[in-house]
Amino acid sequence: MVNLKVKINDIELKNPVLTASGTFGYGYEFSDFIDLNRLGGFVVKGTTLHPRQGNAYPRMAETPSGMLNAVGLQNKGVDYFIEHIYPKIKDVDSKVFVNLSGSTVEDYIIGAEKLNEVKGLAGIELNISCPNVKEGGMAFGVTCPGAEAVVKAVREVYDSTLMVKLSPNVTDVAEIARAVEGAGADSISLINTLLGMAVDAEKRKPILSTVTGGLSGPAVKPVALRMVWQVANAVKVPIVGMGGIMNATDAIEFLLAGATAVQLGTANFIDPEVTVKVVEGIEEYMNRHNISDIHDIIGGLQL
Amino acid sequence: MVNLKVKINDIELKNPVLTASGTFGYGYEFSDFIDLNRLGGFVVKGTTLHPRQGNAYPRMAETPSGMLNAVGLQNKGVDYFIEHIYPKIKDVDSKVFVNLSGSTVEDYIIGAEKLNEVKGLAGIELNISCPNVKEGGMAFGVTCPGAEAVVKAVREVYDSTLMVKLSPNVTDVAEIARAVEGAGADSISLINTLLGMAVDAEKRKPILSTVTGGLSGPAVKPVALRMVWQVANAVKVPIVGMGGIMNATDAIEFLLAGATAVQLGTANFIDPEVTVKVVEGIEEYMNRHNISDIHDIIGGLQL
Amino acid sequence: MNKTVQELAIKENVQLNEDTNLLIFEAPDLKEDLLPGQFANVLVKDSTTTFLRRPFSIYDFDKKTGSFSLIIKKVGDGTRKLCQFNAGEKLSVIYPLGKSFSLPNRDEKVLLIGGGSGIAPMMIMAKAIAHLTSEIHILLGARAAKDHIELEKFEKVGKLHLTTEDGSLGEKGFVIHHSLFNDIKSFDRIYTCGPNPMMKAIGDIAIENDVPCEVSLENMMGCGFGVCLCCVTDTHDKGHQCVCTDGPVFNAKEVKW
Amino acid sequence: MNKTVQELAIKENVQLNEDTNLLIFEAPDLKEDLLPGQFANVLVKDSTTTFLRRPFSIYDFDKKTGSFSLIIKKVGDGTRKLCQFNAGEKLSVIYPLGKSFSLPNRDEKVLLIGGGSGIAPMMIMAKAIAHLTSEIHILLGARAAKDHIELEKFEKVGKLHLTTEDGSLGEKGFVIHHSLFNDIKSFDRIYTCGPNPMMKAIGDIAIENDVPCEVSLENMMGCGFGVCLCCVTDTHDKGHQCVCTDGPVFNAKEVKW
Ligand SMILES: Cc1cc2nc3c(=O)[nH]c(=O)nc-3n(C[C@H](O)[C@H](O)[C@H](O)COP(=O)(O)OP(=O)(O)OC[C@H]3O[C@@H](n4cnc5c(N)ncnc54)[C@H](O)[C@@H]3O)c2cc1C
Ligand SMILES: Cc1cc2nc3c(=O)[nH]c(=O)nc-3n(C[C@H](O)[C@H](O)[C@H](O)COP(=O)(O)OP(=O)(O)OC[C@H]3O[C@@H](n4cnc5c(N)ncnc54)[C@H](O)[C@@H]3O)c2cc1C
Ligand SMILES: Cc1cc2nc3c(=O)[nH]c(=O)nc-3n(C[C@H](O)[C@H](O)[C@H](O)COP(=O)(O)O)c2cc1C
Ligand SMILES: Cc1cc2nc3c(=O)[nH]c(=O)nc-3n(C[C@H](O)[C@H](O)[C@H](O)COP(=O)(O)O)c2cc1C
Ligand code: FES
Ligand code: FES
Repeated sequence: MVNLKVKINDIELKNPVLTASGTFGYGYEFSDFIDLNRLGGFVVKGTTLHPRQGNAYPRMAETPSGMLNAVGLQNKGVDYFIEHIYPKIKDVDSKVFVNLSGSTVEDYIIGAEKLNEVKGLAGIELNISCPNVKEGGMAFGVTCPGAEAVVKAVREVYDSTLMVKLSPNVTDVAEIARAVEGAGADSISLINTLLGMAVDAEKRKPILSTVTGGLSGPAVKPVALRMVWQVANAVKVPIVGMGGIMNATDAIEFLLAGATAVQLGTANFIDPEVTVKVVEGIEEYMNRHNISDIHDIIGGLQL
Repeated sequence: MVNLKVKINDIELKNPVLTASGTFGYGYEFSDFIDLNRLGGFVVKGTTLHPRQGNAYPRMAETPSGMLNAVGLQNKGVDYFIEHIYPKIKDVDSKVFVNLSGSTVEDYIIGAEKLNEVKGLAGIELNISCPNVKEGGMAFGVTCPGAEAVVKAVREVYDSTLMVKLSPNVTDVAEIARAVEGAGADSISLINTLLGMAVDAEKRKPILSTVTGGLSGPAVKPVALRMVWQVANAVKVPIVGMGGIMNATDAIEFLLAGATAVQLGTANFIDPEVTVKVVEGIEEYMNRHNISDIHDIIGGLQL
Repeated sequence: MNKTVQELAIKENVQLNEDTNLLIFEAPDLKEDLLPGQFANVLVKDSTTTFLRRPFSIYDFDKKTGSFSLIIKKVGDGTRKLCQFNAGEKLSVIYPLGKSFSLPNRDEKVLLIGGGSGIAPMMIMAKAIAHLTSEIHILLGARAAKDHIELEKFEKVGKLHLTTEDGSLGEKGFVIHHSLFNDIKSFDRIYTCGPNPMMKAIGDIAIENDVPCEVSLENMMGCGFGVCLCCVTDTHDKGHQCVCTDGPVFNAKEVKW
Repeated sequence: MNKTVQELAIKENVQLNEDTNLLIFEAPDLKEDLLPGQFANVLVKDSTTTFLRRPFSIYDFDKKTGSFSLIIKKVGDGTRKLCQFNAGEKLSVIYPLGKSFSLPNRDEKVLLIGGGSGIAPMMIMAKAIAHLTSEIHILLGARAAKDHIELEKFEKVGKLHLTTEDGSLGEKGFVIHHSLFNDIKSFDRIYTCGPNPMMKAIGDIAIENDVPCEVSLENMMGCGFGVCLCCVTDTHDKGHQCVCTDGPVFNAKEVKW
C-alpha cells in the first residue's frame, strides 16, 4: 500500500487529487459518475458575497486543446451556499474548499467572516484571479500590493486554511506568490485561466459575449507547470497545481514540479470520472516506480 | 481580383502573410517547397551581434497542440548574416526583415547600425522578448522602461522600418505597446512565445536542457488573439499578429482582431507549404465574402 | 435513470442524406425509458480539432434490443467526424442528460414542430405520447425536399405536415407559414425544436394564441450535466438557467430570446 | 532529389513483430535513388496527442514500382498510431531528408551495425554499396530472438551476425560484445545506427582502432529540414550541428556525446 496522504496547512487530504472551482459544481452533480469520497477534496464554484447572474451567453468557445469561458462567477451568493448547498455536501468524506471571490476587499472580508462560521469546511480558496468579471477579480491578483491587501484582510478574519489562487496573467508570478505568502496564505493554488479570445471568422464577431475569456485545458499545461515550478522555488507554503491536467501522468508532472496536490478542472467536462482515474493512476505509477510515499514525488524533479 | 497589399510603415507587402523568426530559417530552406516570391515577407532567424551556440540539446518538447523550444538564439552573428546569408536572399521578390536580439542595449545598437547599412532590407524586427536566453532578451520586453530604452536607442541609429516584437509574458501588454510606440517603433509584432515547461514523468526530469522554454503553436492562439486585440486598441502603428496560426481562417481571425499582417511560425514545421496556402485561403475567403480589399478585414471585428 | 459515461459500440451508421446520418448505439444496459427531449453527450474520438463533447437529442430507443439512436447533421468538424465512424467502433457517450418535455393530457391535440436537426426529439416525443392521444400532428420544415429525412418513420407516429423553403415538398415557406397556423388555436399544446429564430417565432405565436408551448434549446455546451454554467439561457423569472439541466426543454413563455 | 511534402498512400502495412511494423508507401514520382541514411518525416493524422511530424529512416525503396518503406517501432503515441493505418490510407510525408552515409571504396570490408529500430538504414545501405564491395557484414542487436526482424531480407544483402541480450539468438550480449569486435581492425569502415549509448560505444572502439566510423543519430526533431534548430548535436569542430540537415549521419569522431 502506498501513502497518498498529503497535508495543506493542517488539513489532511486522503490523496492529492482535488477538483478545480467552476468545473465541479458543488460535487453532488458528479454523484451519478463517481464516489465523491474517493477524492482528496473538492473546491466548489466561485462564490461571491451577493448573488451574481454572470455574463451573457455565449460564455464558451472551444480552442485548440482547450476552451475559453466567460461564466463570470454566476452563483447564488455565500449565504445561499451556507444555508442550502453546504448541508448537502458536508457529510462527504472528503475536504471541501469554498472558492471565494469579491469585487472589493470589504466583500472578501464579509464573505470570509461568514465562511469562518461554517463548521467542517476545510478552507477557503481565495480567488484573486478571475479574468471574467469587470471589477475586482483578477485586478487584485496581478499586482503585489493588491494581492497582499486582500489576503491580509481575509487572513485577519478567517481561521481555517486559507489557500490563495493566483492569476497566470502576470509578468512575475513568483513575486506575487511571495507577497501572498507574506500576507498569511497557508497555501497557494495556481493557475487560474489565461486571458484569451476567440473570433468567428465567418461571422466576423468575437465568440464570447464578453470578447475575452479564460483559457483552460491541456493547451495551458506548459505555462501552468512552469508557474508551479517557479512558485515552488519561491515560497515555503504547500502549492496546489492545476492547468490542463487530463490524466495521472499530467498530475505527476505537477507533483514533480513542486505541487503538494493538484486540481482537475476542464478534464471533468470531458470525462466526469477522470478524478478517480487520476487517483488510481498515481497509485499505479507509484507501484510501478517502487515509490511508497507520495512525498517522494512532490518536488522530486531531477535537474 | 482582390487587393491583398498592406503597408508596414512605408514598406508595401504584396500580401499580409509573413513568416515568424526562428521557424523559417533564412527562407531558402523552403525553396524546394514553395515559391518564396509568393510571400508578403519573411523574418529571418534571430540574429545577435556575436555568434551564439544556443542552448544544449534537448531544445524541444511537444505539448498539447503546441511545442516548447529552447533554441536560445543559435546564429552566426550579424556580420556573417550580412556577408554570407543576405546575398543569397536579397533578390527574392519579397520583403526581408531581420530579427535582431541582444544582451545589452549596446549590442542592439551596434547590430542595428550594421543592418542600417544593408541595402534592400525591409527592416528590423527587434526581439525584446526571447524567453530562451539568460541575459537580455525577454528582460527588456517585460517592463516599460526596459522596452522603451532599447527601442529608443535603436531608433536613433536605424532608419528603415523598425518593428518591435513583444513578449506575452507580461501583466499588461497594451502598456508595453504604448511605451514601444512612444519610443519610435514603426510597427509592433506579437506574440513571441509564452514561457512554459515540460516534464518527463517517467524519467522524473525536465524535458528541456534549460528546464523552461517558449510555447508556440495553436495552443497559444487564444492568448495571442487577445493580445493583438488589446494592442490594436492601444496603439496606432500597424500590428503584425502571430501565435498558433495554422491556416487562412486563423490568419483572418488575427486580421479581424486588428493585425495588419500576420506571421506563421510553428505551422511551417508541420506543413512547409502552409504560407502559400494561407495566402490562397485569404483570397478565397475574400471572394466568398465579397470583400475586395484586405483593409476591410483588418480590425473589422463587429462587436 | 442515472446518467452514466460509457463506451458504446456503434450498431449502425446510416447516411440519411448528404449531410445527415443516423447513428444507432448499442446500449445493453438500457433498462428504463429515455425521455423525450433528453440528450446524449458524445466524445469525438481521434479529432484534432474537437476538444469537448458534442450534444445530440435522443431520436429513438429500444429497450428490447438495448439500443438508442441519434440524428447527426454535419455542421462542423465534430459532427463530420462522428458521421465517419463505422459500425463496431466505440464512442464515449454520457447519457441520458437533460429534462423531458412535459406530457400532454389525455386526448389533447398536439403539434410537434421540428426544423433542421431539431426533428430528432420529435420522434421520441411522438412515440412517448402515443398512449395518451391519437391527435399527434408533426410539422417538419427543411430547405428543400432532399433535406427532409425519415419521413416514412414520422408518418407512422403522427399526421405528417411538411414545409420547404423552395416549395419542392409540402407547403412552401418556413414552418410558421404552414396552413396549420391558420387555426393554431385548435391545438392544445405545441412542442418544438430547431433553430432559435424558428422556435422564437413559434413561441411568440403560441403565446399570442394562448397555446402552451415548449421549446428545446440547443445552446453550446461545455459539460452537459450542469457544472460549467456555459450553456445558459436567460429567462424571465429565474434569470440564467442551464440548458443542459434546467432544460433543454423550456416553456416558451420563460425564455428571453 | 528535391525534398517534397506529399500525400502518399500506404501500399502495405505489415506487422513484423509485437511492436514493429513495416510501412510501404506508394511514391509514383520516385525517379531518383533515395540515399542510405536519409529519412522521411511523417505527419501522424488524426492523433490528438502527436502534434509534430515523426522522422523515420528510409528502409528500402524501389524506383520500378515507385515505392519506399519505413520500419516503425512503437515507442509512444505517434508510432502506435502510425502502425494502425491501413493500406490505402494517405499520410503526409516530407522526403527525402538528411544526408547520406559516405560510400566505402571498392572492395573494402564493411561492417553495418544496427540496434533496435536503427536496423532500418542498414538495409538501404547494404543495397547501395552492393556494387562496390562483396565484403558486407551486418551485425544486428536486439533484446531477444523475437525482437529480431527482417532477418531473411538482411541475409540476402550481407553476411549476417546477431546478438541478443538474453542469448536467445546469435551471440549473447550487446552488439559491442560480439566476437566480430575481437578483430575489428580487419574492417575498413563501420556504419551504425541505434541507441546513442550503443553508437557511442561503437564509435569509441572504432576511433581507438582507427577504423573510420559513421553514426546516424536519432535526435528529436521539430521540422526535419533545418529551420527550427531543435535537433542539434554538439560536435568537436563545428559546435552545434543540425542532425536533420548536417546529418543524420556524422563521423563518429565529430560527435560530442
Ligand atoms: C441539447 C442539444 C441537442 C442537440 N441535438 C442535436 C441533434 O439531435 N442533431 C444534431 O445534428 N445536432 C444537435 N445539436 C447541435 C449539435 O450539438 C451541434 O451541431 C454540434 O455540437 C456541432 O459540432 P461541430 O463540431 O460539428 O461544429 P462546430 O464546428 O464546433 O460548430 C458549428 C456550430 O455548432 C454549434 N456548436 C458547437 N459546439 C457546440 C456544443 N458543444 N454544444 C452545442 N452546440 C455547439 C455552434 O453554434 C457552432 O456555430 C444539439 C445541441 C444541443 C445543445
Ligand atoms: C533521423 C531519424 C531517423 C529515425 N528512424 C527511425 C526508424 O527508422 N524507425 C523507428 O522506429 N524510429 C526511428 N526514429 C525514431 C522515431 O522518430 C521516434 O521513435 C518517434 O518519433 C517517436 O514518436 P512517438 O510519438 O511514438 O513517441 P513519443 O511518445 O513522442 O516519444 C517517445 C520517445 O521518442 C523520441 N521522440 C519523440 N518525438 C521525436 C521526434 N520528433 N523526433 C525524434 N525522436 C522523437 C523521444 O526520445 C521520446 O522519448 C528516427 C528518428 C530520427 C531523428
Ligand atoms: C467553466 C469554468 C469556470 C470556472 N470558474 C472558476 C471559478 O469560479 N473560480 C475560480 O477560481 N476558477 C474558475 N475556473 C478556473 C479553474 O478552476 C482552473 O483554474 C482552470 O480551469 C485551469 O485548470 P484546468 O485547465 O484543469 O481547467 C473556471 C474554469 C472553467 C473552465
Ligand atoms: C523553434 C522556434 C524558434 C524561434 N526563434 C525565434 C527567434 O529567434 N526570434 C524570435 O523573435 N522569435 C522566435 N520564435 C518565436 C516565433 O517567431 C513566434 O513568435 C512564436 O513561435 C509564435 O508563433 P507560432 O505559434 O506561429 O509559432 C521561435 C519559435 C520557435 C518555435
Ligand atoms: S453545459 Fe455545462 S452547465 Fe450546461
Ligand atoms: S529538426 Fe528542425 S532543424 Fe533539425
